[in-house]
Amino acid sequence: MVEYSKIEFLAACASSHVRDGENVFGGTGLPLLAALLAKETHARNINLISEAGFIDARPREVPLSVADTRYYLGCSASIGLIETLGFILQAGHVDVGFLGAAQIDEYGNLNTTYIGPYESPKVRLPGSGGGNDIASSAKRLIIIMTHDKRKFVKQLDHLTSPGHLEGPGSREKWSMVGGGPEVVITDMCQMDFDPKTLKIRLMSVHPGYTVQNVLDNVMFDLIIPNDVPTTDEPTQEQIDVMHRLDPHGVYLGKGGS
Amino acid sequence: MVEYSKIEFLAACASSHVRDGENVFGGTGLPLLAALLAKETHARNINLISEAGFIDARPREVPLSVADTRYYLGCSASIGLIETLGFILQAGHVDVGFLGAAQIDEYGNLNTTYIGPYESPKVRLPGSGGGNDIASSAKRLIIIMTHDKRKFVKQLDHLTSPGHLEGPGSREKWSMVGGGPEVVITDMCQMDFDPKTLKIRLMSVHPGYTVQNVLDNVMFDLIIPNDVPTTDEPTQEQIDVMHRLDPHGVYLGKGGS
Amino acid sequence: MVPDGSGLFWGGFGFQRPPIAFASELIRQKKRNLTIYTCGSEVDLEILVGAGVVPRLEIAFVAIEALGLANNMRRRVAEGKVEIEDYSNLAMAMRFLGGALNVPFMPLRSMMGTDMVAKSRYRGDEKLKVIDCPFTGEKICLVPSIQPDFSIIHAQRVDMSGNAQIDGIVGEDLEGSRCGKKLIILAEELVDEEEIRFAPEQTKIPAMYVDHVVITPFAAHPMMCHGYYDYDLEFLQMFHKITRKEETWQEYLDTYILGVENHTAYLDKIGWSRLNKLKAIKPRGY
Amino acid sequence: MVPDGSGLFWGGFGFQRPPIAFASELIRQKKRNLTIYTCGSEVDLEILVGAGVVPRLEIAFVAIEALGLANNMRRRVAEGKVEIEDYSNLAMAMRFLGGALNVPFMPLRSMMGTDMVAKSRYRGDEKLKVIDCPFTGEKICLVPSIQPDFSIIHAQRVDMSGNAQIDGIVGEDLEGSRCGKKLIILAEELVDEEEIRFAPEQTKIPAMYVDHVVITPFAAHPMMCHGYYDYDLEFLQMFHKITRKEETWQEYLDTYILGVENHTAYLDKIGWSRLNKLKAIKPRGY
Repeated sequence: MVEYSKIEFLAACASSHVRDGENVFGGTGLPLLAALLAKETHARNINLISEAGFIDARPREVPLSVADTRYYLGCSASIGLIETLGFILQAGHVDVGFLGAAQIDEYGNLNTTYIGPYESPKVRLPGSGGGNDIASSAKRLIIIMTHDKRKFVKQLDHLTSPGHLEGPGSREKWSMVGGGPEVVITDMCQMDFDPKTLKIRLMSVHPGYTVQNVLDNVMFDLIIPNDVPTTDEPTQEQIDVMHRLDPHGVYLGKGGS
Repeated sequence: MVEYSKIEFLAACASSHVRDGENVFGGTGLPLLAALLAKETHARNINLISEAGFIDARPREVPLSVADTRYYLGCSASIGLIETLGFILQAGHVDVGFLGAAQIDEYGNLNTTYIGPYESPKVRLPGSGGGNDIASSAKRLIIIMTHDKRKFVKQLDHLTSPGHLEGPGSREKWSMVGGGPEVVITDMCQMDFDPKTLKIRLMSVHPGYTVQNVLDNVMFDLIIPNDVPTTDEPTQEQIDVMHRLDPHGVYLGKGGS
Repeated sequence: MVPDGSGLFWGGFGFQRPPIAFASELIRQKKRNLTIYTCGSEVDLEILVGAGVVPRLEIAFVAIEALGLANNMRRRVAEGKVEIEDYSNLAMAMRFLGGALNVPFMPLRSMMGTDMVAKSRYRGDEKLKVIDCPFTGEKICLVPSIQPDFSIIHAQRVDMSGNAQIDGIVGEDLEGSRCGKKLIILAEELVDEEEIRFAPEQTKIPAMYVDHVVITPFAAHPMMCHGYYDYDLEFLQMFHKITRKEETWQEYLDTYILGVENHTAYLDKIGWSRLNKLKAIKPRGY
Repeated sequence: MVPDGSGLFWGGFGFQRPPIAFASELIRQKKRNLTIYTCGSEVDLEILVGAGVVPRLEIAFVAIEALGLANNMRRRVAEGKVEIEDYSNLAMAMRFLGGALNVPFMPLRSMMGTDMVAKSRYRGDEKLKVIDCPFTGEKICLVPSIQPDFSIIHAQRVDMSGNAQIDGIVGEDLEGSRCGKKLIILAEELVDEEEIRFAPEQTKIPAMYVDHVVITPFAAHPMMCHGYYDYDLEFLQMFHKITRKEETWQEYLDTYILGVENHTAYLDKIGWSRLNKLKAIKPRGY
């Protein structure tokens, strides 16, 4: 049996949503690990783009920053931010973007800016970065989060990046280039969106968790289909590749598994 | 005595209006020859810019095109059009621009697009190119033309590039970045602009011409000051430098002098 | 590949990297009703409008620069066979930048106060708009972005996957290559992927934008390609002279464009000893 | 050189070429009330807000990316001592592009529908405007251009006249370097003019824009400078840890910033054997 940590499960699961040949926005952290894992396994021909300016990147080690020189080695072009976020992303060339968040609501809207009221924030988070741009313009959005009741909220403290906003028609109202969130992956389950209401819907539950576990950790009414399968486990190859990509355990956590 | 052709006189005269250390938009043709002549004589530290993207150019031979590779050799930066016309020119960094025209009116407005009515033009000229941009945004504009009655007209067939438009306040109305035309140089005379009315005013007459010659070749009321000096002649050094810069006589005409 | 009626961003600037081989091929294939978008082009536009391929252009400039007026263009405009919607160079470059950014317009400070604002050939209200800036209140000119059917770009080298490198000035080709719905690259040579990835900063056009690549040596003749060959001044002067009259232009058209099967045959006709003399000397690049 | 109350475009992106030596010097000179404009910065913003130099920022991002939240920023915001006007990365880059182009605004398709449009920290109506496009009728977001008092850029090399070359990614430094009223360059090394003019395409910032140059080796430590040195991961982790508490941050401030006379003394304190180990290996660049 394959041994894996929660983080490894999450990364492996996220990577399975990347299709070969796609233009993928990498970022850093877990999303980047997922994208790199996909590139090293089932999706060797993805075009990995870092918003800082690297195109078709092939980093040998996992970069710690979107601007890390590790992104440069072997990339086919090294340009700038207007190129990646403007010419590529805003023009609709990005197939998949990855985002994390501190809070998500039932339409997949994301908060990465403030916890607490805007007027007197309790916690300043990183902010949008390229997140809002990616959420606005990537064709598909994969959201990765650790599962926690305080993160799956009915009302965001701050709406940083658009999911499906207020539901059907919302993104069209703002002529958004991208299609919005497609899947939300946590260490507990996978969720997608009900095509009619564009609200979050349970898709599969990870081994060791139940539907009830998920429901206990969501503060809105999660749509539960009749049939909720168990998520596939990572393969040994995936675990090995991740350990090779992140030898210092920066993303995977010290100790690896 | 120095021997020179009309064209050589024109180029030498134009070059005298370039001051050392300035950012100069070169173009091609006579304006470029004038700028290069200045750089080789009294204004060695001008920053010669070609709108195609060359910055601080030091061509050894005269380029035939704003994009000629002759502009590249020894330049300090090679970028693009948005850089030169946008970041540099539109942002107000260009001290002097040179323009020629097929027609000019008494406010220094220029036509480089059509002869004849817009609806059924008799002659298609080159068009604006970067001319309108230069006329809009360069701090000072030096206009170089061969002198001909049909070129100094009361009413342009087409207003391509702004001079002082309709006089005082006109450029301010459109928030123009640059100061507009400062001097008009022909093979017959030099003209500047009356500060009050912003209309063309005779400044000096070239050796061999009279004020009456000039008046006979202008179709609007040219302002004539009480004192009209004779323009300085080119030096032998200037003639020699021009012949070296344009050995094939592309700009100077076959035969040189 | 390019259907009649298409709109094309046309790459190159002045004497540098004009895709003349592509223009000749469009003529041989008897394309009609193409619209050209570019800041300025020279020999390529002359042959395209001379041959009746292009009745409409949105450009800032046409001439053979130092050599003089564009004679074919002058005749075709006087005949009423060609319509030009006039913009300035910066305006066109901003229209391509806006197209590349996928926003509907871009602001600029040129053109105001002139007939380029007052008069329109065929776009009418859609040529541009002068507005009061919502932030500062000052006048500002908005030009509509362009996303044409095709972008045609001439680059120095490409690899198998389509990464294209341009040396020397790029003019408006960065923005222009990204604004078209499809991108066709003419390249002087095919190089190994390793060579591209060794100098990724020279990859002005990443493969992800590229739809088709044609390896075409001397694609710009009689114009120049930085680092590869100089312009053919004698030929250029001959070209400019023959375009003064319709008869001599038609002779040229029959001889150098319609009378040759393809670009290789054109180069053979020009003669390789002549072409080899044009080859660039390093490091000067021409 | 930088008066209290100035606005600064702040160069570098993520771990790459942040002008940290300049931030430390601003702190040593006890500057106050500076406003920072940048897409995102990390250690530099942490020390600037931690030391009370910068009460206002217009940014898209602050964190130590992979390492976690910006602790000093978090504390200062919670204390009400720092205000951030939030934009997205593209929005900030477009604001710099607009400033460089000297137009009052730029259009973009992000931010709409979110609290970045609905809420403003201090710019109010001047934060942005969502309009109906006068050409297409669709919604489009206009962001105001920025032309700050200074642009601060960290480059790999300059020549005596100020031509600055940047290797690797440029982030938003091209636009940022051109948008400021004055431009200060921190460079890792001074090179001969010939070297610059041999590769003019690498001159990302021509001398004509440059007002002041400071030759500052290891200006980005503990972050990286492409082709020159890698980040100092151990130091960075230490830094991130000490910023969690005000007391340990104050100790750091006293030791590594206020307690050293200048950048050279800082480097001596870090130790040259440690710094030399960070030096980049060719051709990988880190």
